[in-house]
Amino acid sequence: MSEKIRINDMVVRFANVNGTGSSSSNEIFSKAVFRMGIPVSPKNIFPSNIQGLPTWYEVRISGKGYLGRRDDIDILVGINPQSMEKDIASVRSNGYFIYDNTRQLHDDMIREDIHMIGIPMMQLSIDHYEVPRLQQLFKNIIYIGALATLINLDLDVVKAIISEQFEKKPKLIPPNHKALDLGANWVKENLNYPLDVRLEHSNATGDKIMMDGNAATGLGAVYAGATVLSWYPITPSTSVAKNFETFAKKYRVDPETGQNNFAIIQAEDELAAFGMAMGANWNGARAFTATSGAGISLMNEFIGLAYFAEVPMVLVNVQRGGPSTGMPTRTQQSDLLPCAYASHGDTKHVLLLPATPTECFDFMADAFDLADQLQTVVFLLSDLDLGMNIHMTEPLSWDDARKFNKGKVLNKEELDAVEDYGRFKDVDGDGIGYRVIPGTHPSKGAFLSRGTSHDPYGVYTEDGVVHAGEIDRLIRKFNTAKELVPQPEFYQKENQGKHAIVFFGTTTYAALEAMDILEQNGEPIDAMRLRAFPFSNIVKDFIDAHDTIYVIEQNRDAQCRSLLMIELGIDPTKLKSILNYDGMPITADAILKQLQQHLHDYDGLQPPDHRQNGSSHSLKTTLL
Amino acid sequence: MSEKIRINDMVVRFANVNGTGSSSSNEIFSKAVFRMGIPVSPKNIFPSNIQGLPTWYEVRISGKGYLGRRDDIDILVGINPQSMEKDIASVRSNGYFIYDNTRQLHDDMIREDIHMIGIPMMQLSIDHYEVPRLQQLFKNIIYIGALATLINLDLDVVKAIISEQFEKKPKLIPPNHKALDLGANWVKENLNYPLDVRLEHSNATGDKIMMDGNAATGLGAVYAGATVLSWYPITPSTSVAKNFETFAKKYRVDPETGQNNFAIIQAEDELAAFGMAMGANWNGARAFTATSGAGISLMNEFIGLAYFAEVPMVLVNVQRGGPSTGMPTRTQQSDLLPCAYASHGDTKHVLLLPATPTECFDFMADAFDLADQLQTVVFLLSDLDLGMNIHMTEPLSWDDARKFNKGKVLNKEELDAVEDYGRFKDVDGDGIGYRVIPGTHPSKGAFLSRGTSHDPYGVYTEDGVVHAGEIDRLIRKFNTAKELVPQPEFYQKENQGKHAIVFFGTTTYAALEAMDILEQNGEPIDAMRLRAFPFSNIVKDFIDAHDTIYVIEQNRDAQCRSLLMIELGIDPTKLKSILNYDGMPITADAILKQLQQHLHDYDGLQPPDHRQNGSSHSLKTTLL
Amino acid sequence: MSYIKPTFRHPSSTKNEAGFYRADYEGKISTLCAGCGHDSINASIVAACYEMNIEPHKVVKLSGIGCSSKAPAYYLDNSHGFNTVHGRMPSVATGANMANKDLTYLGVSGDGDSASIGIGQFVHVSRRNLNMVYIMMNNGCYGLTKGQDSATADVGSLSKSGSTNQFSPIDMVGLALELGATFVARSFSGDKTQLVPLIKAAMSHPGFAFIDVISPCVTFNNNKGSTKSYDFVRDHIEATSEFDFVPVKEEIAVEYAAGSQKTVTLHDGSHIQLSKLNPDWDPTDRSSALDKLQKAKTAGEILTGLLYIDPESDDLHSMLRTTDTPLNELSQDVLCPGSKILEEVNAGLR
Amino acid sequence: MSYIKPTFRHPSSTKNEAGFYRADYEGKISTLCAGCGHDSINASIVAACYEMNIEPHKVVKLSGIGCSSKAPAYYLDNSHGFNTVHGRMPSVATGANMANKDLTYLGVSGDGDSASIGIGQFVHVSRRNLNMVYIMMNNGCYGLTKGQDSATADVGSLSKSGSTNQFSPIDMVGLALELGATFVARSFSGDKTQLVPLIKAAMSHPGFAFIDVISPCVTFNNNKGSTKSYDFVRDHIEATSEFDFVPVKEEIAVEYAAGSQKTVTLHDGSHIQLSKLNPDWDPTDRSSALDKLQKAKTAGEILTGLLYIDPESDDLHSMLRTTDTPLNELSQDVLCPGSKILEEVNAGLR
Ligand SMILES: Cc1ncc(C[n+]2csc(CCOP(=O)(O)OP(=O)(O)O)c2C)c(N)n1
Ligand SMILES: Cc1ncc(C[n+]2csc(CCOP(=O)(O)OP(=O)(O)O)c2C)c(N)n1
Ligand code: SF4
Ligand code: SF4
Ligand SMILES: [Mg+2]
Ligand SMILES: [Mg+2]
Repeated sequence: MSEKIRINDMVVRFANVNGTGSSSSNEIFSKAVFRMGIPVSPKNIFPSNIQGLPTWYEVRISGKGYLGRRDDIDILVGINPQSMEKDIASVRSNGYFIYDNTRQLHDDMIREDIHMIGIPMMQLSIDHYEVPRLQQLFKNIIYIGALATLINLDLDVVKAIISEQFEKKPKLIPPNHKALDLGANWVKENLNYPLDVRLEHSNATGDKIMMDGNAATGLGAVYAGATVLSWYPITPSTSVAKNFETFAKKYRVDPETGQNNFAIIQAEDELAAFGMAMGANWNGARAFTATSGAGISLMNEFIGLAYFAEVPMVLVNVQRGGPSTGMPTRTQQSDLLPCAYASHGDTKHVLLLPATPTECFDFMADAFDLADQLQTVVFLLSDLDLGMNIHMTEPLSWDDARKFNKGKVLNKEELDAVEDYGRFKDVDGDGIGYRVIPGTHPSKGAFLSRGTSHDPYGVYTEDGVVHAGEIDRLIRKFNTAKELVPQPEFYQKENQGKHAIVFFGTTTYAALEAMDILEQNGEPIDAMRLRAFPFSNIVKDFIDAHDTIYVIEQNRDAQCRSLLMIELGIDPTKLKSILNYDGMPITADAILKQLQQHLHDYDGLQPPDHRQNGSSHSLKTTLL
Repeated sequence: MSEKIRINDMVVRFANVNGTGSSSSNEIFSKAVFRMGIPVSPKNIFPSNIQGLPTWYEVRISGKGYLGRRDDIDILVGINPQSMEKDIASVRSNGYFIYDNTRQLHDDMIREDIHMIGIPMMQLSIDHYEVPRLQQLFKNIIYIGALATLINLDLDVVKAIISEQFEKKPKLIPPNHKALDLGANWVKENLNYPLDVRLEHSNATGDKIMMDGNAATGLGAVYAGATVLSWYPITPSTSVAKNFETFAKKYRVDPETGQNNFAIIQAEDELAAFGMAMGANWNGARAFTATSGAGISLMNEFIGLAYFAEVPMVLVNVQRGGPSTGMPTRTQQSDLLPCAYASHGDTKHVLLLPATPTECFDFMADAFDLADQLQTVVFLLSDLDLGMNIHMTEPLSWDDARKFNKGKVLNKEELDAVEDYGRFKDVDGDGIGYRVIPGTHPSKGAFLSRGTSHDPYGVYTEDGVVHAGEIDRLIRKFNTAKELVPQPEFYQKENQGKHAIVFFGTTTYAALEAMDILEQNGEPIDAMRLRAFPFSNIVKDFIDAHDTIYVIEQNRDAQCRSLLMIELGIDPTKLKSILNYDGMPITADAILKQLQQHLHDYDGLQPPDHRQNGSSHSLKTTLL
Repeated sequence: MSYIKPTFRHPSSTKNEAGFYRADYEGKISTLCAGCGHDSINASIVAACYEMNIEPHKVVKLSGIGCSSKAPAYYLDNSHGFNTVHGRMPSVATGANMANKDLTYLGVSGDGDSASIGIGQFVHVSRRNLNMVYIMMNNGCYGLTKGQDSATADVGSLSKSGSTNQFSPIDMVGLALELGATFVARSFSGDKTQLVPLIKAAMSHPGFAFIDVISPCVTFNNNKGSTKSYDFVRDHIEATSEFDFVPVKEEIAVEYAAGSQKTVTLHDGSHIQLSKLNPDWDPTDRSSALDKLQKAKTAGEILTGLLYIDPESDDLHSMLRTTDTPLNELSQDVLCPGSKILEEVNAGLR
Repeated sequence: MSYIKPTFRHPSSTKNEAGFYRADYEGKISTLCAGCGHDSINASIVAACYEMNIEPHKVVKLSGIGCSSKAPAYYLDNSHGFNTVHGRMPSVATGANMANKDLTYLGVSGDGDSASIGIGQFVHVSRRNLNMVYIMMNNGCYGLTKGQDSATADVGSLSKSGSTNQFSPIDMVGLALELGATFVARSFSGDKTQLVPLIKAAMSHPGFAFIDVISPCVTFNNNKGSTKSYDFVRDHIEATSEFDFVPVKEEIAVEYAAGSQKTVTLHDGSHIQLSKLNPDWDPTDRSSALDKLQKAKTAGEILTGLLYIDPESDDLHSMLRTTDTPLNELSQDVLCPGSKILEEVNAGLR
């Protein structure tokens, strides 16, 4: 039952009950690993519930810098009796199960092929703290202390983090430090340590930061000059709004007057949230909303209005598991197609597809420029994994020389110089007309925005040919968008073979790891990361340059593959799917496995059977 | 300026002001032509307005039975000064412009290459009727009388129709007959008649009927046993609800108690309309809603719920011109993709695509069976042209031996016999579980329907693999649907060539006419009419059997073509588009012209330039 | 037949204090039915803006969808406007107002637009006390979709489709009062003497100002008529089951003194009973307003006038403490924290 | 930590008149926070149904989305239910009810679900007088999304995110009264002596019966606490800016006599003032109810009890004159006019 020592390469999973304060201590653990210079990638797997249900916190630690999930769990810290049986089963052979032995473990639970490590966590807490609710809180710190000792996590680093966290409540620091020591000391006194899987200080994190995507998105909006946010609470997008509020209160309150250089409205629903942000954008401010799941469906009517009335609009969609209310606390990329063509009638929208919190920041700032330039709805398509988990990511940067690009807006003087102003006249041939902000000019440039058919002057028409001309112009504008949006990223100097993988957003980590493994196996594969829709010619060229494209995405219906067919006219038989839609971020393993299957028996039409992560998932083969 | 005599082959267009009572008299005209045994196809081209704006009523009369539009107008009855200039311009060379010369026509208006026929319509009316509002009403009948004489429309037939129409208000008959005679006699006394384009009694209408699609849809729902209708007014679907109400009041009131065997609720909006109908279906009644345009967008959240909670639901979408509020009184087929994949997350829905009022009736009845069998949302995708215009169509028929197919529903006894009931257990391998209607059994079979993830028993789960298994089952169910839905229609005994056209719904008339012309030219083309989504293997086989497929549809984005690619994996380069989206029904001419263009210079990706009807439409070439 | 309908162009060509002619406040020629109450309201809006000396381009016009919501096209052609979607005007108005607190926001809506699909936004915009004028052109029916009952239609009224309305009407004035709206009034479309000052007062009110304006629909109003010739037309319509004939009618104008009552005969011969608040009515007492309203209802009267105003009204901007400069005018310097701050942020995340 | 929480299984094992044990009315083990007011209401629902001798399968449970809307899982396991989407329960209830008038429709919702996103459906279901019980579990916040203010939150209350609510709360009881609802009541989650009879009365009422139940959220209630240890926890939460710790709390139970008042201390030490209607209160007078409500509000009291009932209430089915047989039981014979009629229809269309 012993194996060779593994350094900075493990998956630790905490199994807790939600509402017991565990996720903050588990996050301290992740941060401490990061502070040791070791790349780390935590995933908070929480229920759609406030208290009492199982919740997990999974931490991938990888000296090589792999930030995707990995399936085999090395260490499971199992605090939750409800899920314990499953938790124990989920540990890899020879792995470690750490539990609270304040109450004895039932014999049935014992697995011979793993290490079962009992620590009297609750007992220690009861012995040292009086108030029951504090006993519970500190138990969470106690197990961190114990684990730290077991895997060589630097306790001083953990303590420093706690001190920083409670900087403004210093009286909380000593009891927390004490709890850490309680756990650490108990291990030192009672167990062999460190384990075979363990940590070592490293410098593999560079100048990277740890941040969640929703915080980065909220901050990006502040940097982009957004002044109006209207929103309605929904997981997992709520924290975009919360973060915008936090940052705005920090950086946008007039120091002299104490007045706010921003306005945030919690709307009565998502329809109103969209309407408000759209109204503000229409009136020349920068405004946005953020939503998820059902919120997108509810906004469909308004999305069509913004599209056809050509109002700039930024809409953050932090995707969760669908369909319907679905898995609200799990991740998916299943709103691609519904967002690309949201609303009835013929519509097409711009989607930005960030893969890291840094890109959330950058793309959010870009989104406002693009919305203003293109006078249309720009979606930032994030997801729960990206938005709510903290990620090791490039530091944020801002070029102070950068100027907000407000697109084609005429001021009074410019308007005076225009002969025959028409809101939708395509004078530049790019499909984009000139806006005038209300209040600009006493006698020129006013128009009545509308969702009904209009001519190039914005005047109501029932002339179908004029209408068709206007919606043709919208296609022209969409073509303009192709070159303005973030272009794809490539990972090879030049194309190396006939096969390639295509991915976007949060499948990136696992895709990069899979590529690395393939490369190590002497089978390097070309790769392209999509960063926006519509797709530019570069995307088409890359696909044309390969015989087979494996599109990796986290939805059932291969939505990105559909978009590639529809918009670029790619032959479907050339586009093969690697899918995952069990709500958990995809693993490199799952990618490699499906790739393997494809190479053997793929019919080109329907995705292959194995569409979820994990070897232990005995999903029965479905007859697609 | 004279040409050879043309019998039973003309396009007559009436140009009126809306709110003046013209459309009822124009409809009388159409019906009279039909009664003469001549195929006729009227289109009411009305504004989104109640009074005072231009409205047209265009009647295609074709002894050959062509029911599509044709562009060259032979006779224009121009009653509307607002549109007169355009109206005169729209008449084909050598055609006829008939106008009210009570006020003299301006010299500018006169076209030398057409016949300008002035008739003192208003003067005749003023001379014979006292009350101003009646003068206006009878003017409409006067011009029908005049026109009848000019083209040999049988005046007795017209009179008979009027007598029937006013059967319950007999005092209205004589003044209307008198008005007819006034017009007819004035022509007889003052003009040469008949014109070179004229009518002759025929027997080309067989046992056909004249009916609008929305009436047929409403009646279909009555026949299918729908008992609950919840709806919200919106053009052009409003008359589906109105007709259901009319028919239900006729056929569904208990003769003894006077009580209603139905319930109709005008909801507060489309969200509520959907929710009500869904709730009724969930509770074992047959229920539906009907909407258009924005209504579909607003229902997106609920559509996803019905999909994932697997509640039978019938949703009629009478499509209008999009995007947004768009052209609410014009026709398009631009909700195909938005309906097929409505709602966030991965969803797929069943669409029925009727082409005639008869099919509206049949498919509406089928829709309820399919919804119950498949336990999902079934869309009836009609459009304004089909729904609101009267069409010459096959008589309606109903097999009295037909039994409502309520799908898999367990009653108390069946439930007692089931060992381990689970709402979503796929015991038959077709992806469809067994429903239990509330109230069935005191202790078995109850479940809590939900939009959140659930296991096969309907119990809430956050296990992603279970969730993935359930949404895989939904794909299995969707595959089951393929063979249950109406199958495509073919027009050739066997395939004749490498090219084929594919169409559906209201492009059918024009497509058939185009085929006829091609056949006459010795270039017959294969054809398939799609009647439902998802597409069955028959659809794929037909496409596979041809090199090039021309997909004819009335939207900008070639939505049906997209569905064919996505669902059948057809190579996009093989699918070429013939499009029209100016809000008017497509013409055979437009189809032939685009076909011609394709044969020359089509790149396979984007639709060709000429995407609207009509040679006079000088739409500037867009840079797609 | 609106194209022969006289426009509102007033003979007077006097400039107002802001330097504008009355014509500068007018819009496109109306395409509403001749005699439609909504057009009378449009005229009052023009008059009020002219008299208020508002610069036309400092007004933002908003609406939803309906005959009433087409109105913004028919006044203030030099103002920007947004004809939004059905029932959602308030949210767009809210956002627009947030972007620029210095303009005047004038929303119009119908009773279908406000009391059915839009009731949620109505409730919440009034709760937020958004600084805007909200005129509901109330005809008890859905004009544009051809006469269905709206939620403000009276019990037992017969819509043109022949079915009797069974549901008790929503009194939007009562609702606004219950919701804490800070300016609540009612008037009649044809009563310009009352309506113009009300609109002016509403525009001056620093918060949400709601005016319910009874505005007869000449085409689809909900009561059986009585005049002979009208019956003939109705017979015609019933027989053809086409509502495609709209006889040309005249605007209904009324004038009556404060404190008095007035019976108004609608186009189809039916009557409504208007009752104007006394000149000495104290409009700052919400519960007496509710009470008075209740009593008028019981008496079958439609109470008109300014029922309630909160003189201390705090609008949404003051609740949110937004800066005095319109948000859409703030410069990048003020808005963007810049790269140095970002370095600090990064540092905090390591 | 609900899995160790006792269920509602009552020691009594007496059958009721319908032949069911109390346990037959229970549901799955609750996953709400320990001490959540919603669970107290669930217990009252179980009690009421048991005492009413309702057959469990003759009840349909409905809800929207929220902690409160999860409740149907925790009672009446032998009843069908529909956990719909956020704010749209009333429409689904309306349809279900139309399909089968013979079942009892019991809807629960939250204040977010009802007063924000769902206010439109609330207004209209009450206007239609749908025969259903509508219980709003009112905690003044959005529990499930972690404590944002709802539209019923009191002015000035501090939500856990730290911002002060500026908007005046919507009083759903006042609104329902203004809208003409036919049964309007309010209670407190922990007051079973009052709540159980109210639920029973509501179930007996042949129309829309609304009960606003104040139901403290132990986790995100909106007031600053005072007990020492609680402060410590709050500090902890503020510092980590994670609301992931929910101390286990006890249900708040209260009992007080009709006509009396009661101060209730919430979990965080803050207080609310309940005031129970007198036993001789006449609940058939809508305007005195409105008046009484207004006065209690001014006095800072939360009025509880059955404020108003219309004993002559006509529900939607009677307004629509639907047949006595549930629509979902009508046979094809009755529903389908058959081929002969169709021939007549065809004939009329030639
Ligand atoms: C989402 C949506 N549903 C339905 C419609 C159709 N529609 C247009 S106007 C209208 C009702 C208008 O009634 P009201 O607001 O009272 O205005 P009025 O025409 O009576 O002035 C409706 C239902 C629409 N445009 N959008
Ligand atoms: C359309 C939509 N928007 C937002 C959400 C997210 N959401 C879930 S519950 C909830 C609020 C619940 O508040 P309330 O109804 O008061 O219930 P409570 O949890 O307080 O009992 C929200 C906003 C959702 N599920 N659906
Ligand atoms: S239909 Fe009625 S509301 Fe609409 S314009 Fe005509 S009169 Fe006015
Ligand atoms: S968060 Fe509040 S409302 Fe939700 S279960 Fe917990 S205590 Fe109840
Ligand atoms: Mg109206
Ligand atoms: Mg709540």
